[in-house]
Amino acid sequence: MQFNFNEDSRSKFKWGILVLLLAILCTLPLWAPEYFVMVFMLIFLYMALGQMWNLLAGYTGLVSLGQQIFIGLGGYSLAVITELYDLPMLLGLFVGGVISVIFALVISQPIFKMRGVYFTIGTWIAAEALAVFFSNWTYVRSGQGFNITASYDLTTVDIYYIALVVGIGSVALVYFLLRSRLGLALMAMRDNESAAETMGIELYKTKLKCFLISAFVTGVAGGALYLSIAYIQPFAAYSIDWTVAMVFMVIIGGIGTLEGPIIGAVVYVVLKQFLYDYPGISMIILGVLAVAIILIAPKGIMGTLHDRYGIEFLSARRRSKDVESAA
Amino acid sequence: MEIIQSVLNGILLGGLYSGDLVIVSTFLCMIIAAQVTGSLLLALVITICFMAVIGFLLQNFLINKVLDKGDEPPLLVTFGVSIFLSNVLLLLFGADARSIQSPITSSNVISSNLVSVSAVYLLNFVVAVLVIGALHYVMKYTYFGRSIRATSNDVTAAELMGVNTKRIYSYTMCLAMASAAIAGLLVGMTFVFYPSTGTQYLIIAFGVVVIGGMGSLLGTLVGGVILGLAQLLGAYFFGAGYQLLAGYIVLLIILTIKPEGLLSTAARK
Amino acid sequence: MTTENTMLAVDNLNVHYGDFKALHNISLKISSGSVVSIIGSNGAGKSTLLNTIMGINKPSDGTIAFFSKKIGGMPTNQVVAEGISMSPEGSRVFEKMTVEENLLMGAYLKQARQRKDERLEKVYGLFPVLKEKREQHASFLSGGQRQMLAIARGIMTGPKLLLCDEISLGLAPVVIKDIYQKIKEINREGVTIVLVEQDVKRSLKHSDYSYVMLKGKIVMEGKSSELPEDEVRDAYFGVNKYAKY
Amino acid sequence: MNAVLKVENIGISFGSNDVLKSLSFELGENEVLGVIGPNGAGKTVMLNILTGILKPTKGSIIFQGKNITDRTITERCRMGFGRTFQVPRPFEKMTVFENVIVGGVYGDQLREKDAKRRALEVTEIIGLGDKKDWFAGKLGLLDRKRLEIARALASNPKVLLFDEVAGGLTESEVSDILGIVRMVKEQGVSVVWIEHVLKTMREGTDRVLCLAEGRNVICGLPDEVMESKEVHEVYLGAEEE
Repeated sequence: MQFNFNEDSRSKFKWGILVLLLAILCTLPLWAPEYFVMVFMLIFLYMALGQMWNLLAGYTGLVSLGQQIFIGLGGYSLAVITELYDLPMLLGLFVGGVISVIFALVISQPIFKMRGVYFTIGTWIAAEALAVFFSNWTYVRSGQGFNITASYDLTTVDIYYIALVVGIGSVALVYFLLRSRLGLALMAMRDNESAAETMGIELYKTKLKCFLISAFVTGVAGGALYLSIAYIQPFAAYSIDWTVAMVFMVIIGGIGTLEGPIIGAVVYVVLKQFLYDYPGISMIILGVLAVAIILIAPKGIMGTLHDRYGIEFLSARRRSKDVESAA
Repeated sequence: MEIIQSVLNGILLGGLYSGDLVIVSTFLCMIIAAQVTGSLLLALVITICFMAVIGFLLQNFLINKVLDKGDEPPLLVTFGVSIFLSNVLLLLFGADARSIQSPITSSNVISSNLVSVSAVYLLNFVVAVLVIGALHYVMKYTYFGRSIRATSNDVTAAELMGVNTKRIYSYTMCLAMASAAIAGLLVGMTFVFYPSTGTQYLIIAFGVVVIGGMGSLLGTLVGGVILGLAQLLGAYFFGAGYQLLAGYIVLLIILTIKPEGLLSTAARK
Repeated sequence: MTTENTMLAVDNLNVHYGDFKALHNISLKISSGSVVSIIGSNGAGKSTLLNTIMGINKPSDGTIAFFSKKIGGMPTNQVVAEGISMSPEGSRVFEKMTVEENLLMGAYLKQARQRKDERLEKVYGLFPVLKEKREQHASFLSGGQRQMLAIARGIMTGPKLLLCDEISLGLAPVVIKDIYQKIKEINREGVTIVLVEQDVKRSLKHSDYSYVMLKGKIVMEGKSSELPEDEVRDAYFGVNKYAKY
Repeated sequence: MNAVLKVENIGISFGSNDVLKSLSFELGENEVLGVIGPNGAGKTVMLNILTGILKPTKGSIIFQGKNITDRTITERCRMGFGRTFQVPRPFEKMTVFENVIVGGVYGDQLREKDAKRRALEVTEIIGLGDKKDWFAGKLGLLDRKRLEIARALASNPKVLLFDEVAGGLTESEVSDILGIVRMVKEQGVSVVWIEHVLKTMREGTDRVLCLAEGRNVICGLPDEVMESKEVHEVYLGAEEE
């Protein structure tokens, strides 16, 4: 069939582009200037953060303002593992993810009892409480914090590859999640929670799974971020600014879409780097941009493109013809 | 005896916690006082007017436009604007810690071996009671206040009474910002503050409202007292560093067991 | 009906909810001082019609004229200021406010504020039970008392036209009788009344003129005393010659 | 009659307001039971109790001999309850096909591969075959209603609960829906169908139950019920003294 042939060649073309893109990104440090590599490293890390916030807010309706909890836990795990115990840096990243999951599991009990805006504020308060607690906890050197010396041995390129794995990994993770059984439930919940529930989807379980997944990835990404920052201190690690960045990225890019956080991360990081010497101004522009986008295109860049033109780059669609040809 | 002191301070502190965007007002107030008027009282009046106008504009031209687009857009617009404002402040004044100086900040009203009450805390308490009293009067006995309550109760029914509800939202924001301005001055006189301190007060303000039950003015006062007490008792038993932590934990516990607030009307279904 | 004393004229009104066309070419006239009833089963579009007159729903096309002033699409608060008031379906009193505060909300508009004392006295005279309970929260009222409060609140705005949406819904017969008695008194004082009802007999009995609605259309109209009841019933259920709608 | 579903004396009150006072009925195997009643009779509340959104303050619901009064929404769905909503709630940013897969995967615990195959069949028989890759948000009202029924059917239900599926449709669309209901019945599914277009009820149901003020007024064959004095009184009002 002519139509099918076209579809096939189009999807081959798409995969070709993706592979090419991946190849460019993998070899980036070989030919691009270091500054460029550093910008892309940040884009990947922020992309991972955005994907995870989007997984919560965009699909399960859990609008969290406390994702910095996991960034802080990830960063501190890295610092403690490498500074206090002299263990390998990669173990630090992994432990950061695991501790984040454990902490997420513990606070999920009380925090899932809160609904809507109460959940939002509850997560934020939990993060602030952690900040205060860490600034008083002598084991983590209280307010003084750590110099993460492990990162001194790493070049930007090393961190770039870690970031690449985390960033591309997070996109792939969400993509395959959406293509899995769980993804079906996630998309259904995003579109209409009460209808999803009457179709037999267990809202609580699904939300918990996403909360734990996002805790893990955010924890690892947090550790990787602190590899590049190299100094951790409680009020910066547990600052709401992290989540504010995630919110901006996702809102600008398009909430509840796979591509939104990617676009958002590029816009956010590039704008911040471009106005690096004027940090206040970049935040002011971001504030204005966010408000403008909500007023003009409340569904963000991708959401609007999708609504108007049906555009999707990374499609997790289940197409009926796949079954027809298989049957 | 120190416990009595803690409790007393807690009660006084509690009166302070109300309103949001507090720090913006603090800065405005401070800068106007220092560079324009030289008088704190006049600066306060100017700040109140300015904040009220900002509140009106924000609600009327931004938030009202996205009200019918779901729960998240209004929240995010508010968010965007507050990021905008706090960064403008950061740009103008830098990230250094500041405090508002006036003769009242360092004196005590009562000084004895048993109990001492600082003048600032007493002032906080008096002003808080006055503001809450005034708000209570407005809400209960004026057409404006009743229309706010009616709108929050049933928007359509309020419209049927001839109320322009979107306008009411704007005026309500005005009122909220004006009280934030007052709180801002008190915060500035009581504590050292930075542009980023706003977060902390936002959380505390929210906590007070949650504990008190949404929309109940007496509740606001009670909520403030509970939080203030929690903080001071936390500081008393575990050391000064744990003051905020104790408050946050109490808030989280209350949110978990009773998300609608402690004093919310039992009639709510 | 003569056109001179027409108070409200609805002409070719259409209303959509998304894809769903709720009202089809509705035209009707309400003359000053009369009691007009709009009869129909639920889903017929009666409440939509009232809500559109009040500006809660927006018409897709057609006009609504009140004393020949076009009010279609006007915001609700302005419609109220023009002199139309509604007791909404399910009363919708302000539960967190006292009875008297509810009534004072009715006197919110400037022109109503000036005459608030006089009107308070009037509605307390009409509904003495509200005076008894004036300091209580509206959430403590019974269904019938809530309905009375909703009507009284509507009168506080000083309307020329009062729209009553299902004021007998879920009430005991004795209470309904009482409320209809009051409606008659209100009408006698010069307020024009529109009753929206599911109950055919009651509507015909208490009104001068009736419209019957079916699936968003007006399928029958006439003087209430002259409408044959079994034909109203056919129209109401959409059977026999009304099945085509 | 072999009852799939037995509702025994259920009642619910919100504060002091008894919305349902006492309601009992049985739904037979392969039966279409219509439920009518004026506004405020408690029809939608009844439906919400059956699907588990609301907990009744008294009474019990027996499904295939098991008491399910305390079961959650999801459990009931997996036991074989499907429903449609008064205002359709399709998953708008998913395709028709994907919408129906959700029914198979979560409502009937199928593997995704089997759910896809079933989704193909169901979209075909419900008449959405040529729109199966459309985004559900782009569908018109009739197709949205079709989709809701298809989604529910894909979960292999024993009982389907229809909340005004014919509301807001034109005459010819209503006859489409009637055809679908007949087809659903042929699949061996029992149906509880709330509707206020009485004529449709007369044509599409086996029995009709009339509710008023939170209790059952009369239950019987459609023609009997529609002609009965009780129903006329409920709708047209009793003779006033």
